[in-house]
Amino acid sequence: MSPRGALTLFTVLALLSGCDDMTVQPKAGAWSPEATLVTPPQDTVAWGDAALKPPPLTLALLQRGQQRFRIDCTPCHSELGDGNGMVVQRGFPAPPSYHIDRLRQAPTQHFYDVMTDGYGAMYSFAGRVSPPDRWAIAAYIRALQLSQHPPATAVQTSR
Amino acid sequence: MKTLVASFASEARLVKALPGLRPLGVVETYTPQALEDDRSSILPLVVLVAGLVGAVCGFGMQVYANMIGYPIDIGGRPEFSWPAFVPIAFEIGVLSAVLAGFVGFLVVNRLPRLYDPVDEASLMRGATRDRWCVSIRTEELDRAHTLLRELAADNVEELPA
Amino acid sequence: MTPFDPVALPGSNNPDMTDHVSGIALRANAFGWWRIATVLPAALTSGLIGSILYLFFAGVGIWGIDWPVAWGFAIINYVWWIAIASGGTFISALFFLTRSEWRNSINRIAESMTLFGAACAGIYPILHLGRPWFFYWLFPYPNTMDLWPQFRSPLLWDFFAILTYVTSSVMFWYLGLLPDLATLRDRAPTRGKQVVYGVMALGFRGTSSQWRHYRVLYGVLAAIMAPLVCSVHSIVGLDFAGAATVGWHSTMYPPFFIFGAFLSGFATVLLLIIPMRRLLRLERYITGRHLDVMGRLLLTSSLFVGYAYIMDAFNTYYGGEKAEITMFQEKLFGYYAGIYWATVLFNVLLPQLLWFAAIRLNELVVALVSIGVIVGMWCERFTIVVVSLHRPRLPSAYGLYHATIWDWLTMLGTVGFFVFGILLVVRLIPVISMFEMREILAPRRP
Amino acid sequence: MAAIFSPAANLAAKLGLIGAAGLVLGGMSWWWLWPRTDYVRHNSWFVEQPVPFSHQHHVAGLGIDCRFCHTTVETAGDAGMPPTYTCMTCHSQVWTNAAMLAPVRESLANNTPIPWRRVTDLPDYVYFNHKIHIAKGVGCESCHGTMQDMPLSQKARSLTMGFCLNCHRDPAPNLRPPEAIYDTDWQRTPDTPSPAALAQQYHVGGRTLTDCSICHR
Repeated sequence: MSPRGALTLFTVLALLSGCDDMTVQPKAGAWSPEATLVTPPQDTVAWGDAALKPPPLTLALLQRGQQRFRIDCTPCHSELGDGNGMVVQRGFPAPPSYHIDRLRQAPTQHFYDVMTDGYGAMYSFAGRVSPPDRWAIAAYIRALQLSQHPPATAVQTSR
Repeated sequence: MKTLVASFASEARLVKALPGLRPLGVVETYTPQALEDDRSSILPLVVLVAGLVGAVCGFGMQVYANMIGYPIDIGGRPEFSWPAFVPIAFEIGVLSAVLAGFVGFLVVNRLPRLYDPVDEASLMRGATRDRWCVSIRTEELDRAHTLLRELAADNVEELPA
Repeated sequence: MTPFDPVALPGSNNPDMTDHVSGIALRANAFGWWRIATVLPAALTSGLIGSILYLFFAGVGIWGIDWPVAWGFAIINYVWWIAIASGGTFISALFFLTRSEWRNSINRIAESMTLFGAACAGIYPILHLGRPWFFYWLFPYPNTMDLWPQFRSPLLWDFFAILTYVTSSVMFWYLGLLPDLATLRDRAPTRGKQVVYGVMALGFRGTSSQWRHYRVLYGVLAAIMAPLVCSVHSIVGLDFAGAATVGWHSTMYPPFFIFGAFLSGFATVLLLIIPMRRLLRLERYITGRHLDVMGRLLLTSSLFVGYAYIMDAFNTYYGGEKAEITMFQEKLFGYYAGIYWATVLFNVLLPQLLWFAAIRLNELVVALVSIGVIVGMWCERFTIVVVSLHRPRLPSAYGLYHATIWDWLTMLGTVGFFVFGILLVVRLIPVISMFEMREILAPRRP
Repeated sequence: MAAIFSPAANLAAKLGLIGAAGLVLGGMSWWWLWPRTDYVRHNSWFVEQPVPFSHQHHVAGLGIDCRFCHTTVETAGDAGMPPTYTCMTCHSQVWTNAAMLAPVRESLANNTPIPWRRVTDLPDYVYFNHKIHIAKGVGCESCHGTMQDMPLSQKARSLTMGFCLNCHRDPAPNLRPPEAIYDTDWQRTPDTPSPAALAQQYHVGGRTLTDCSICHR
């Protein structure tokens, strides 16, 4: 190899080696295919996903429920819970309003189960909403129902 | 205006001839060795100032880096750990001094000057070996020739105008 | 040939000297011996390029370094070369300041040695970085990381020291070359050489103003170079002394390293001038006086180094720290003891021959002693780096170091590169500083 | 014998020197500027995606909260890339025949993830945790820009180390009240607590934020 050729090769290799700058390393990121393709074994529940007993009703629980409701539920159910959210206005089949008798009389567990398993056109939210948050949202739905249909005694008291 | 180039066989003769030649016009010497010269040079001052400025800037840079730019605890040392800043300040000072000296040398001598009219004289080729040359830019050509002959110049060459 | 020779033999004169020295550089064809001598260095330099390429491709794992000895050949050779380089500046700058006339005929060699020694040295720390292509991170430039180099570390001081030293050496060397380049320009036989040397001479014509500024500047730069070279090698010593490693953490290191620089630098200059004065017919200008002076200097610096070795042992046992003593015993009697004793033999005992004037003037023996010293200095660096690291404070971390073929290729490659560079200097520029020799040959007398 | 050089050589030498100086200065400016350009940092680059997802439509148009899709942003280091299942929550009913969404339907049918390409990517030697930034009051917009205005996602900030350090050295001006973290239109109002008050409320600040090991672990 001529000296000039060697110099060229040297320069090219030196410059090329600069490309290997460790910004990309052979390790699995949170969403590399190896990580996302892991499916949980049968009959197992992800950590923290086990069914819970309903927690005691507190103001903090309701506030948490309101926050999560506005994230995960309002696109369809709307902030009022009347089933006329933005996505429904764009063509998604309207869910029933929370303020119908069937749902007012349904046990709280019903809302929890719908979030866990889905219902009708509604997909399961088990992967997005953790069990404690499901209870919080369920509690908030109860509060929504109450807000649209207050018992006469409560109205009087507040006066 | 004409330019003459004359060469002398020794330093002594050239030095002896110079006072007589100076009244003729612009006189410049070209010698293989430095002539005795009592005039001073500005370069030591340039080197000193550049060195001091470089050292102060180098020190300032380190102080800035460690106290303002990115103060970070290294082995519990204080942010203003000035003794550790001295070596680099010294090195930067020396670097600027040397570079300033070299650049200053080029500037004060208007170098690089690859071509100069005196190069046309073939006598000049010896000026870097053993000839002690002098160039005289003068109106009084004849007097210069006579004077050079009197002063025992080895060769005299007249530059084409 | 006697120690009382003048620095240029009687009968020398300026025109002859100029013709002879510039004639070497301006030869149309290289000497036969030159062509033969370049073959091996050129091959070794190719080996160096090859091993560097492979290093870039494969990483520093191809070397023998590992825990606990993470500083292997790269650092050994770096310190070895920079010491050799420093020796040249001592001769060209320090002895310029002392107005030692003998220095005028060998300072060009010494400075060229400095240049190529420093170039060889500078390669190593960069290769030693895990990712050499990021070496510029050592430089404080306005980067997008908002980061600064670690200014409190001797290793960074070293970067600045080497940067300054290499730049200043090039400047000093080139400035010293200007009048000689002008001579070559005016004496060049071919148009090509006239143009090349003419451009390099920048238009230096020896006018009164040029000479006036030139002499002043040369003196000032010499006065700067002398402390600079001391700072450079002290900082190299601090690279070691700054670490809390057994055997390194000593205030003696900076002067100890400077002693070593004297020793190896003088030895290398001797090794270069002895064959050169014969091959280039320079006996007239490099005389018995030079050999005698250099021999004395070599002997003196060897005594300095010997003193450092004794102090090293004394401090260890007087200090009484267990880890230090363990490491030192290992140095004397352990796995690498042979290298330590070679150090003592080559650096301290062998140069004692130079007490005798007859030996100082025997070129063959002096050359052999010089080679011994150069090898001995390498052994000293090996002992410092490897022996200290292979016996750290924790016995669980003990380990050995062995160089690989790539270590050796790189090391021999830099030796080849160095010799190649010196041969190029011999071929292309005056090996003797002609304008400074004129001062000796025609002293300025009233 | 004539001179070696012609008078033009002097001009050539001067031009050469000026050229060399210009080259050095130009090189230095280039070195300073080049890494800061949007081109090098890939700022405002549109990345070709399997599906041309519009944050503008989903966030600004429909008012969907960031956390509807990026579910783990409050609880984990990574913000969480939504699985196809999340897309199909709506698109099982809406735009069911759109050709644009074919890869989404395929993905669900074949149980293979959609190969989204990273837009906001940090080097692998940087440790970044969304959870702590959210918990300490840093809004999404600070690093991701105005996602609600992007019909196609693009990188909005340089994300150089200098960018990170700029905030880590003085985080207070970039902090928001908890309720404003996901607010895409949030502006500081007179009622907003001062930066210093927010920093105190979140217990943020101090030299440790610029320790090497905060980001390189």
